[in-house]
Amino acid sequence: MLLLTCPNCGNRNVSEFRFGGELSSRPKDPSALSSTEWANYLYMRNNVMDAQTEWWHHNAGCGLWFLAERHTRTNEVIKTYPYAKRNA
Amino acid sequence: MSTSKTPIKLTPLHSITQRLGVTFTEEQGWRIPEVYTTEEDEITAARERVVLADETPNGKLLLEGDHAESVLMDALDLDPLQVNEGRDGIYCLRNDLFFITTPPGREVRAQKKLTTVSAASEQFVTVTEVTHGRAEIRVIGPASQELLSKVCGLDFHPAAFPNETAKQSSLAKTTQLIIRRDIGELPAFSIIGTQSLGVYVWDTLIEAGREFGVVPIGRAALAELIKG
Amino acid sequence: MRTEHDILITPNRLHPKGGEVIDRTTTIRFTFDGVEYTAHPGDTVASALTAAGVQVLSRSFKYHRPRGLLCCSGHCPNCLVQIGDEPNVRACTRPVEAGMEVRAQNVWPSLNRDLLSLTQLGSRFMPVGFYYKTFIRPQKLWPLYEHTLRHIAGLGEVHIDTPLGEFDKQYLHTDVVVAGGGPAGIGAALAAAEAGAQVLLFDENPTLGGHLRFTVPMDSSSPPEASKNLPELLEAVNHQPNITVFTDTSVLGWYQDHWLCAVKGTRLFKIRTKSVIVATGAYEVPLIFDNNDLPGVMLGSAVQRLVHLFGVLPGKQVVIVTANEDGWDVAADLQSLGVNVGAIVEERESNACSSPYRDGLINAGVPVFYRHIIVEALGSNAVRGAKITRIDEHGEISPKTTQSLHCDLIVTSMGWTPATELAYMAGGKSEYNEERAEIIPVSTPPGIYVVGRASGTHALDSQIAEAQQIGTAAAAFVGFGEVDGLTAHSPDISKPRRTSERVCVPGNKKRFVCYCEDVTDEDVQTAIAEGYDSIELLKRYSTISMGPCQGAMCSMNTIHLCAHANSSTIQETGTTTARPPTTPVTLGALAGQNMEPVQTTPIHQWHLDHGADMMVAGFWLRPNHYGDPASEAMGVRERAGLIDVSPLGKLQLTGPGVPELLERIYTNQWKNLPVGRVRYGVMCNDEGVVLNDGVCAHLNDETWYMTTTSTGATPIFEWLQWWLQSGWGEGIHLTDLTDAYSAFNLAGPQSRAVLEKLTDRNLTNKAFPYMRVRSAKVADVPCRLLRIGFTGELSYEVHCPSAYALHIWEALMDAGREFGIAPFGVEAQRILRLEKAHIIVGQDTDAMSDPLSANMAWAVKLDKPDFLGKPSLMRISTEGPKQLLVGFKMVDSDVVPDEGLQIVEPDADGRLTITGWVTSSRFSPTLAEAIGLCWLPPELASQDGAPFTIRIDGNLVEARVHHDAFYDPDGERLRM
Amino acid sequence: MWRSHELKKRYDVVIIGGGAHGLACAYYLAEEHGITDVAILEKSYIGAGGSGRNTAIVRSNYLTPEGVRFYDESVKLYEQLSDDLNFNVMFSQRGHLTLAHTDGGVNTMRRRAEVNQIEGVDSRLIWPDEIKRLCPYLDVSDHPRYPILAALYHPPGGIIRHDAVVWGYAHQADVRGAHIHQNTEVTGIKVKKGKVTGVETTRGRIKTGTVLNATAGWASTITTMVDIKLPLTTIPLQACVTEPLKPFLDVVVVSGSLHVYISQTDRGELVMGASVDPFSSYSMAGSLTFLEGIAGHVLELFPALSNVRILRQWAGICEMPPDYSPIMGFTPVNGFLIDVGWGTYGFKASPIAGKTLAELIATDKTPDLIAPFRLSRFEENDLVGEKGAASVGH
Repeated sequence: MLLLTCPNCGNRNVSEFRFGGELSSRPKDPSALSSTEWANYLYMRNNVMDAQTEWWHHNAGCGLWFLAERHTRTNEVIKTYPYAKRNA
Repeated sequence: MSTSKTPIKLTPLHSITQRLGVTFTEEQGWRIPEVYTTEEDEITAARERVVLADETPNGKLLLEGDHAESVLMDALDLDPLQVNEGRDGIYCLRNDLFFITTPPGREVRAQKKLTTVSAASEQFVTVTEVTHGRAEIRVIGPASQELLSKVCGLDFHPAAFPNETAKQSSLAKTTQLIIRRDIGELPAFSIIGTQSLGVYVWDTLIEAGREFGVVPIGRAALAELIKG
Repeated sequence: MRTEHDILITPNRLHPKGGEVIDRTTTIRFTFDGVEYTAHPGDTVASALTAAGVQVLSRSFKYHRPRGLLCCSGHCPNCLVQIGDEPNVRACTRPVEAGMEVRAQNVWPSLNRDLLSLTQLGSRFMPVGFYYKTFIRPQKLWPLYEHTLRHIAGLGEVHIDTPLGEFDKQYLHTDVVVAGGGPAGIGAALAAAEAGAQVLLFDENPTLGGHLRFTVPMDSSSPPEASKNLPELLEAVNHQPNITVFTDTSVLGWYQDHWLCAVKGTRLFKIRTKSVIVATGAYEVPLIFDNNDLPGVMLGSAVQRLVHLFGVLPGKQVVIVTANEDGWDVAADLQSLGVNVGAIVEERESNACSSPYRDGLINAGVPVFYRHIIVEALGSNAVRGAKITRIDEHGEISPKTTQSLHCDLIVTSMGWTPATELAYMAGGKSEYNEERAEIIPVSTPPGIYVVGRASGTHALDSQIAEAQQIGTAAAAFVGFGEVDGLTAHSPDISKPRRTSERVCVPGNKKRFVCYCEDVTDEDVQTAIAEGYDSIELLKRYSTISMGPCQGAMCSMNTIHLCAHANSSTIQETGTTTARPPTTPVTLGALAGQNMEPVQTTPIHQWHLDHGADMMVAGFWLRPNHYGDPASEAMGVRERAGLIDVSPLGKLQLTGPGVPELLERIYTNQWKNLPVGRVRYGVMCNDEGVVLNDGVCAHLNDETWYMTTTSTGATPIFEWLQWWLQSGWGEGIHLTDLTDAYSAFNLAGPQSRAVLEKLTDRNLTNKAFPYMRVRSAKVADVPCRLLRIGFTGELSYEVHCPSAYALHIWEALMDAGREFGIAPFGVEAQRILRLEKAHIIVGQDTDAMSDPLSANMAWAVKLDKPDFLGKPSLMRISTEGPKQLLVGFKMVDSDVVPDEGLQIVEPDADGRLTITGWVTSSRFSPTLAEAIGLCWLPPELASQDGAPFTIRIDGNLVEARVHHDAFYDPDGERLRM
Repeated sequence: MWRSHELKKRYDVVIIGGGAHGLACAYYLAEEHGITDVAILEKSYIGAGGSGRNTAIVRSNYLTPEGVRFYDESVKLYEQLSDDLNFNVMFSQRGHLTLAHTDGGVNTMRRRAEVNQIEGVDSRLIWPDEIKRLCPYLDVSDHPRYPILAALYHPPGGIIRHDAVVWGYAHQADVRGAHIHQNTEVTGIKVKKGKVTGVETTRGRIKTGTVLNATAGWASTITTMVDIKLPLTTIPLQACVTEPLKPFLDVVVVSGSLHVYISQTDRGELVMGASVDPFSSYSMAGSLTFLEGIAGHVLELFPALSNVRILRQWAGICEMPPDYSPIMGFTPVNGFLIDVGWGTYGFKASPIAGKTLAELIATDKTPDLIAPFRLSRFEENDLVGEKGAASVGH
């Protein structure tokens, strides 16, 4: 079972978390998008077989939503960090 | 125009303890079990095996906010260290969220103090009393770690889970706050989670603890244990 | 004085000797196929039966050939039996219990006279994969063929009344796990523990020691008494506090981040460790020759287990077929017990043999045949003899030199293959070591180590030396002490090779590669010739290694045959994927204690005590009704009713930023909602699909109190937490109060009268109008009152602190008695809300429904700058919905169409086109007619009274669109 | 059964993915349209992907009319496939039960039954007494947590020998001239002026004007080679098998809310699967969580199986589209076609997917049957209604 490091609680079994999908931020001004651009935001995914930045929620723990960088083929978690530190 | 019956607070485990034909008592407005079998047997079970105690009446507050720590310090005029070490029932769940537990009844005063201080601080801090929302089951005794390691994936070895620490994790497939607060030499863990799951968690712990001879204990035995 | 029946008079029981695991002082009885046998405590079913002279234990899967003990270590399928309710039990590892009922599997009429073995007569027509090439035509006969095939196949039985059994689990945390408690495993555990690491040592046998328990260790450097190591090793383990031993426990699998699973009887262990040392030894590899599956053909290690652990001798006249020192080892063992070793058939030249027992055996007159190999096992139900031939200079057998030897036991010791599945699951890589003729692990990921026979090291002194090094390395890896660079592992070339490259001896009868599936070497050639030439295709086509032994007995031989047939190297041929579990594990152990979370409201017991019929709603148990939902509904319409709605999601939002958040997550306006007001809101995702609905009350300046559906409570809490923590959380705090408040909906024309008896709060319309929230003391308890109406009557939702729930509920029931109050359940609530045409998210809507189509356009304010779902709802509003949710009545008002029925339009020739479906329908007791909600095309839904047809039991039944609420369309009763 | 060939420089059609879909398409191209200059490129052995890892269930009792019509054609093709391919694929139409444990679940089953009947597919709602007759080992008592209220009974549904479908199509495609290239991985796709011109592989370059992406799990990694993004998330799907038992389970049993699929093979093993993993990944390692979950749920339905032993677990990877329906046909890049998005329901569609895509390649027109599954539906916000049942109707 994958070990995920919650930025707040430390190493925990992945069964304590809920996967939030690859990072895709909501457009700042949705009304500026064409319907195709909006459909792409809603539905299209990179779905890489590589390192991917994604959301996780420590729902059985401290309730923190945070980001993780994980290699999707090996499940190796490179790092996890709070959303606030995404540009750090 | 109030009715004749004065309001009495019941814990979520009240119905299953009632079925065991237990003698009840009242403390701080709560009806709680005084004793299940005999005080001596319950104390022996706690000292030699493992017991469960319904401590739902303990007061519970949540303090939320980026500046919760500073408000907490001002309110309880403590120096910062103690706040993070979980002394005197204050546990840091997240840098913006503190859990404060008080003996039954003392939560009202604590909430007032915190509310007035946070208002004065002009910081945006929210104080919420959640005593009614949580069931609190305390697992006490030498076999408590082994019992809990049948239903929870955390490492309960003393080095990994020392006294006076709080961890939020999955227990019996439900979200629980687990606080280790030993009673003298006896390891003791408070399992605090949403009250509608109280009966389910209690029944699951009783079933998992059968091999260790787990029994419930009432107020009398618990008080005696705490006196030491 | 030992009485008659204390002395076991069974043909194969040896007189007592040291190292036995049986208690000869007591006798227990069990039955096998109805016949009673005796055993000693510690005997396995197989050892007891062998002691009594029973050789045939099962019948093979396809040809139903008689099968007897082969490996005696729980890896081959030959001793699978049914014990009571338990199918597929390995008799050679299951201890005997008094009164056990053991039965052979898949035989008819009996084990010894199994008529199904007649299938062998047609074996010419049943080559590998025959079922793909037969029974094709005529197609309609296939079900008949299949029925017979199914009833011939299968092994054990599942009895329909088997009790569920008691199972549980335990999490363990440690620094180092050692899988395998043989000399190498013990040595590594001791070294790691001495360095300070916490070690868990697992072994599948009842006691530690591995092969030391039953073999005189083959160690050319020191004389036989090297076996004294076992007591020393056990002593050291007992005195090492850092080691915890688990016997009778198999490590089933390695999973990501050193997460291991092990099983001991009915308990499953789930282990988080930092390092794993794989010391699981090796499987002895069977030789393939004519009739090699005959009962009485056994592996050398199997005979030594029977002799040393259980004092049982499986045969009196033995032929040893070997290519390594182990064969001579077994010969010396048996010779010392007075057994007549009829011959040693040694594949190698005499100068290649270095066994210390050779001279002793030859001096004792044991005939030795160098450069010889067995070509056939003679006998029909059990071994009666062996045919052997010379091996010529080209390594081929020369049939002219064939001679027969009389014997009742053929022991083969031709070599080993490392049992390293755990290391390969963890990402270990292997290579075929030409010199050792074994597939050996050459690289393992950090924290994974392999030691002992599992890494190709057979000599005891080398094993112990390696174990010391590896144990120290593992401890250093987890942080205890350091070790200078660990030399890359390579098997000890100085010690003699233990495995022959010869795996198959040609012949003219059947030679079995896979015992579980009855696959012969000819089948392998045929399959490869037909194009199934990769090791994976060969496995899937021939089903080799897909049976109970999962390749323990056949993988190595199959790789050799596959490489040979493709004339490629063993390395090029490769291996199939190693998968958990390493040994089969019961569903009960994997399931463990039943832990299915159930949520109950604080007054759950009251409901049960008052005859409530409970229903499952998400994780909650809720009263569906108290006997008669229709009269419960009428009670609310005419008098007053009380329903427990505690499962409602209840979220507290505080802070200056809340109004802006509500604007963004709801589809309607929230900024201007004054304190004391309550508003209904619909939440959508960015696709415009309805996620949830509920009310939100503005309690005081910066405190809001939001409700959601009961199944929506946790999902919406997590949904809001995400938006707050990903950018929209400025000045907002969110707390889940779902269980902090219990909620009771007091509904009906008399509800004000009932409530007035319990509170001083002014309940008049002026002071407390519809869609308002008030704090009030009710029966001396501080509560929140929300004047909202899902049922369409005057009603108050009383939210009280949960510990007071029973007090408040009973107070309301007592106060209401004079007005004829009665509790009502979810079913009555569904009737009442349907009479008002209120939708239920999740029943009337699904994962495609938007609010504009679901008759909630009034709640969607598209003029707001932005909110979740707006772009999609803008598009739907311009293009117009494809379907609309609308009320309907039946023309024949007594017909109530089931929910889920389809709305259809017949074309000219009667073909039906589906245009919509019924989401809700009930017979309304108040209106005395059937009412419902359904999806319809917009052009139909927009005309009040428009007719359409519902398909009910194949015929088309007329219904009409009905726009307004069925009951009190103007909502006057709500505002009484 | 199939020969190995040298990689030609040029093929009329290149199919990426040697599973049941790709091989079926090659077969129908030759059989029905005479197009035989076809290469099937498989990076491993044929059937190594989803085709060799699924729980081999065949059914057509879907929710939407377009879904039901599509899968029903597949069932009809399966019914004659042994004869067509002269290879017994052992299609066992033993009946398929989808259990409902809540009122919502019963309504959804009724919805599917009604749509099925209207579309001419044999499917009906049955109640606990008939469920018990069809499947005596099921626990139809009213234990609180997951009571079996009703079931959608679909007699034509059943199980099949999935590898045999792969080998049968491979053999017949090979006989008709298609070249099956195993151990040949596509590493790049050449596009000039919006049109496909060739593919690069580990064994050399091929010129072609038509490329079909018939991979499952890896579809996005192929489609990114032509700069197209898909609405797919790759996620593991696990399964396991028990030791062989005498026959006792004569129907396929599926539970919506318990996410369990279980059937007994002709050899007597129970093959069991569940819903997709809780998080996306390309790893096929498999987890203990899956084994624990499925064991608990299977015992909830079949309490008599607690002594039955699991022999082996494995995992494959699949792609879940937002509306639980495939994505087939044309893409913005001319000549680059897709047969992807098959989630947990791909194997049962192999024949009809192969047939309709062969027709599309041959005629350059989208057959009506698969029009609802076009890639452009996401831009046109015309998602398939199967999504409706999936998330709500458990």
